[in-house]
Amino acid sequence: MTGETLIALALVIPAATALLTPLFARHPNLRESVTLLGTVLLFAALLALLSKVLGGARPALHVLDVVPGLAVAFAVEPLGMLFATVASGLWIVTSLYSIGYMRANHEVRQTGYYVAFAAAIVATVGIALAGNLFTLFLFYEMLTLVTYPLVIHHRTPEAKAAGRLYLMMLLGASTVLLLPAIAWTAVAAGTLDFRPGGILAEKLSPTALAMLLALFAFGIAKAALVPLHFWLPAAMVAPTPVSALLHAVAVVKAGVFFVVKVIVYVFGVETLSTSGAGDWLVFAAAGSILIASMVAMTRDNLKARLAYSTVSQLGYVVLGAALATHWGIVGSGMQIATHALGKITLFFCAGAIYTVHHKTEVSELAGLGRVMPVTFAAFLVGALSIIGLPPGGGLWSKWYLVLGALDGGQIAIVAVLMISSLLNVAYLLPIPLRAFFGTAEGEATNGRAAEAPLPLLLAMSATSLACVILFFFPGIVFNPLQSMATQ
Amino acid sequence: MMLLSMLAVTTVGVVRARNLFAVAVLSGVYSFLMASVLIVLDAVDVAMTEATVGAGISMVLVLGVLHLTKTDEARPVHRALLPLFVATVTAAILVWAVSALPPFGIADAPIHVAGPDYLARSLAETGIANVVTSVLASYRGFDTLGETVVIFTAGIAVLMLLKRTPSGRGGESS
Amino acid sequence: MREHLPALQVLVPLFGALLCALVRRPRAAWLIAAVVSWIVPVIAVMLLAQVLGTGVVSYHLGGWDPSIGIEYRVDALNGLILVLVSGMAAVIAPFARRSVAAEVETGRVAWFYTMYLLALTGLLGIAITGDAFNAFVFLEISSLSSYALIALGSHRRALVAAYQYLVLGTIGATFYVIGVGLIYVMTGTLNLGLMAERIGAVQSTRPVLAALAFITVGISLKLALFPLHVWLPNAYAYAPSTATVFMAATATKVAIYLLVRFLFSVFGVGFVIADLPVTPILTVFSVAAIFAAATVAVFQSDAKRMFAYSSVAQVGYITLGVALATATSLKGGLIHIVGHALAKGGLFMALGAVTMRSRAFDIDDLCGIGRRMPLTMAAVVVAGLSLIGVPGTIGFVSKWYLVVAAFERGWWWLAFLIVASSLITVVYIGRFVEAAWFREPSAAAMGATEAPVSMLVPIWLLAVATVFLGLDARLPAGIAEQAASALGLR
Amino acid sequence: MRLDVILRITAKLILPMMLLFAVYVQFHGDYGPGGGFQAGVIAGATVILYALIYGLGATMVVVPVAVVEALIPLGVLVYAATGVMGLLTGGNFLDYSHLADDEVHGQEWGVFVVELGVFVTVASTMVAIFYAVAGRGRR
Amino acid sequence: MKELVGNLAAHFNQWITVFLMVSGLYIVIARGNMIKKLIGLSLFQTSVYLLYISPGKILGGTAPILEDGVSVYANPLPHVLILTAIVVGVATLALGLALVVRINEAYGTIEEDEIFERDTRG
Repeated sequence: MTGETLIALALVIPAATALLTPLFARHPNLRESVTLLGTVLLFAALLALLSKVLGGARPALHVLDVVPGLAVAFAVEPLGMLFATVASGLWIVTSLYSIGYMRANHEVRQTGYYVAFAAAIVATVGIALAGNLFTLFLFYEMLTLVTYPLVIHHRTPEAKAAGRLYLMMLLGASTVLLLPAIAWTAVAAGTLDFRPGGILAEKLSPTALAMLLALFAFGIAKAALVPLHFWLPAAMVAPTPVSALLHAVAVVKAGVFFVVKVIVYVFGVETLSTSGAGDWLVFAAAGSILIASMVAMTRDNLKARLAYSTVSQLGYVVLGAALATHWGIVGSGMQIATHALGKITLFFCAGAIYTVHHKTEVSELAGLGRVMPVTFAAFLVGALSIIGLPPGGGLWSKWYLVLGALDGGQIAIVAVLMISSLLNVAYLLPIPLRAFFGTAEGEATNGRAAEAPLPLLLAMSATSLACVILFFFPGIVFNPLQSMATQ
Repeated sequence: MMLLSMLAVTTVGVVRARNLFAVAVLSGVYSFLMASVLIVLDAVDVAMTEATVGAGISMVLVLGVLHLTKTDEARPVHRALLPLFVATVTAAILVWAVSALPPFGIADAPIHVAGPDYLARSLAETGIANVVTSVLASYRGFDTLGETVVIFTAGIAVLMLLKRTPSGRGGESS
Repeated sequence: MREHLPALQVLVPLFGALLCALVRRPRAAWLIAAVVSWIVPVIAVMLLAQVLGTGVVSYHLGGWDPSIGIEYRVDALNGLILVLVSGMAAVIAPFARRSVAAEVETGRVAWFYTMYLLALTGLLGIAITGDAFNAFVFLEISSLSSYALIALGSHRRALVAAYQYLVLGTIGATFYVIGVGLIYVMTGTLNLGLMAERIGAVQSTRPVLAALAFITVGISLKLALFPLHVWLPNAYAYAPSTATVFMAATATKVAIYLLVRFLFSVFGVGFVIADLPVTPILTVFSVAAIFAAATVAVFQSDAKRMFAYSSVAQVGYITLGVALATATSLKGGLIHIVGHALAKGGLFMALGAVTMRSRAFDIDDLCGIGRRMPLTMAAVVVAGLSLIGVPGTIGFVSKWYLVVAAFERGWWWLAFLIVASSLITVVYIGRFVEAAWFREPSAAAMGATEAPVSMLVPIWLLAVATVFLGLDARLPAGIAEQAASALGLR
Repeated sequence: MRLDVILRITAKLILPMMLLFAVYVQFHGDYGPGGGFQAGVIAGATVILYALIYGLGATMVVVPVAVVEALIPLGVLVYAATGVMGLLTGGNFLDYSHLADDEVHGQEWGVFVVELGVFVTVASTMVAIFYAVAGRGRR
Repeated sequence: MKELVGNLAAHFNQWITVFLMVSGLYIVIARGNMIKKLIGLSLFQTSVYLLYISPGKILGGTAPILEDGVSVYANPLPHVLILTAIVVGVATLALGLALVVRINEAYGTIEEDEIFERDTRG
């Protein structure tokens, strides 16, 4: 199959899933099997595409021109390919997990849930493979809109409040800051296409570049750069699988991916490093990392703590890109992948704990580890990976980020990375440790089934395993990124 | 000039009078004066129409409606500053503009020189001596069609508003 | 027959109106209106094709030369408007049958369609004519019929709304006539083309400048440019749904066309934009309209009023496109004319369907209506997204051009104002959508059932059109491009 | 009562003359001031006067409502149809030149018919409005 | 000052025209009585007639009805336009008055202030 067809398939398959699911609303088993089929097919298609890309091919697909200058077009490059593959791979796992979770918790509106989920994947793939700013923006907004119903899934007042915040922050930032940024780019560069080496070279003064970068960095609120991060903790009211895939992987990664993409293919690493227009962003990201980590320590609600940890981890990605050095880019690319695997594991565990024991607060977990060992083992692995300790793949992304910082001569940043790793240790490790060795005040198990249902266990062990694999074979992620960054 | 001044006076009367009957009658007077002014200006057709319409139809209509409603105007409660302002601004612009128009009655104003030469061609092309009629019905016949449609519109509109239709009358609901 | 298309464009609806007035049976009247509404767009499209193919089409009524008679003149600009107006009429026709039957008492239905067709005649006449005074006559035809249509609303406020519109509309029309008169006295012609030729000689004389002022103000009254919009909200809110849909989708657009025609063709871009401060003035009013009206819309409790105020705001975007007076900005303006006609038409149709099914107007009474009328409300969501300007809808395309035009001029602050304003749109659209979809159904909503097919089809036609044109706007953009270059904009 | 009699008799004398005058204004429009519109107004006024004197009922017998309301569009129809005739006889819309064998007479004919159309619409509209208002009055 | 007087002489009727127009406009905006408003409106429209007709006049000319021995006529075009304008004016007036009748029936008044206040009371 040609690259064009594969790209088309990668968009059509999840779309078809979204459209077919409602037809089987009456028969849950059929409905879920449709979803699973879609996930697997998509993953296969993306793997096929990945193999082409690793083979050096750069497939592209031009769909249509809205008007001259605004084209819906796709162009595959390693970073996006990586992002798409990770997302779709995790979609399989998450769907598996969802089935167990939604049924165990007797959630309402399951059909709508699966439809919106598939639609979100369409948007994510679109973002990952977009060939120009307009296409990327198109799917970026689509992602916001289709995930809104998932956020307000429970229709409770706080869910609606969170939903409103979610919409207003994401749409608001993207229309008020991002759209002008894109228009400005169009006027300045005369094109919106992503080109290796960027399209803005010699087009704008350093100050203008810095301003434009600011518009992008804050306009892409999905990147949750402090202070535009409030929507993320709020979005945690959604069912856990949603938090897991969308708000630990798809949505937020779409944000940081957008930032990296803009820095690499619109500004161009050269232009940015020579003009020094990215320096301020380095420090903004560093600040974001530290602040979010500190807030995370103060949160007792497990999902909230994980959310803030996400915010800080996203900071790494932006930071790496903002450094505008070879290793920085590689590091942030790897961070996207490793953090995705690590964080989704953690959310799976959180969901499992809630499903079985209806516990949501960290303080309630003491002693629970002895009841559900598998869950907390997985949690431990995920945590280690995120902190950047063996045997977690996170180690490598941190490593390359440090290299990037050193290349950029930013000693201060190296220090920041160290400190924040310590903070990570401080707010993540206690959870499994107390679970294993702490003593439960009162009865921890409330006498019910000890370990999580099978689908959940499968899901979390799969992802945690992936973390370990990435530790031993980082090349899977490293090589494509290396090839991209050396362009 | 005399007539024009009288026109002005009548207008003041219209503005000031509070009894609507008086206002109606005054506006009738106004129309007659206007008509005579128009005659002086050689616009006989217009004068005739203005007389029949302004002093005829309009007044009848107003009086008829007054018969259905009340006849005294209440004192406006709110201050009339904004209207005064709007009126003065409009007046200023207009005076500023018209005082630069070609002087009254000269033969070489643009509309006579550059304007269409109906007078020369009317008889030859339409055989109609009253040029107003020929322009009205032929040269700019489409305007007049539009004008007739306007009457038609107004007529149906008024019927629609005022005619009592016992709803669901057999012939119409069918 | 082909060479008579311009005349037929206006005659077909006119004869339709006459027939409606003669046969007084509601069903027959609707049939006539429908047939007419389906013929006119065909004519319009043929005309536009002719224009795009072989250039400007000129038709001499009565066979008299434009200098002494009346001329019909179609170019890319009003060709587009003709297609839009007649196309909307065609879409509205099927919707009208049930809606009018439900809202207008049987004895008056035939007259309703007479008025409706007369309004259509008037608007088409304004759009197609090349004669300043003829434009006034047809302006009055459309206005008088609109007043009557509004007055047919079920609530007594409809009468007052109609009266206010009548007074203001007449003032506007009279202002327009004064302006035209001044130009006529200075140039000795009423033909727009000849005016354009001769006005250069006298363009800086006081009467002509005053004429510009009077015409602009007069038309602004008709197109409801803030703060001359006071008549519009009540008129839209209390008129019968079909009338609201038609006016919202077409009336203001035609007025805007007339303004563009005078500013750019008659007075000329060089004069108006280069020598006079038209751009800043019009920009200020447009931006004021966008923000003020949108903000007011947020606080409306009546759904129809809310969208009426939104119309005032949306008109602001269009006039903004006119004000900036670059090829890009005018493209944005013209595409927004199309986009807004589609979106607002769809929204008001949906509201009309809701009114028919639930008899409710208040947003609070419409809670949970989405459960009962899912298809209708889904269309509302789509149209709403287009109003907001979400990428993938035509609303985005026009906004994009406006923002780009602002940047091209270096007015980055204006670009930010434009995008910021769409946030207010998010608020009131979101408010309505959330009420309709995510709240517990109210009593009125529970009683409602899904709209009939005859309404769903037109509603969805428009909704789909907003998305389709949002993904492929090359056709309108191309026509707008031609129009802009024909007007001498760069 | 006697007043009433006098009124009726004078009316008997005046009304025909008014109609006559209307007709004169109508046809003399080509050579002197006047035309369809003015004539229509006078004719309409005649009917209204008749109604004022002999009562609405009697008038509605002479000039039935249905007829009046039908005449309003008919007048316009006459006008527009004349235009279409021009279109069918090979000219443009409203081009009367080909209505008769030579152009000038064609124009004269066209103008004549068109003015007739105006007359009909104007007169009938006035009467119709009067009927409507009067019908409103008697409640 | 002198040229002002000269101007006044040359444009006297236009100045009057302006006065009529503006007073008509003033009535429309300032007054609350709906019938009075309409009368003002027709005043406003009527005054426009002069604006059109006056420039058409040529001193020493006659009405544009062709006859032998006369060479100077007034310009007929403005007359035609104004004939149309008059008709439009009366049509508007009729429609407006019809509305007023209905409003009077619905509200029992034709004073705008009272109507608004009755509406706000519901």
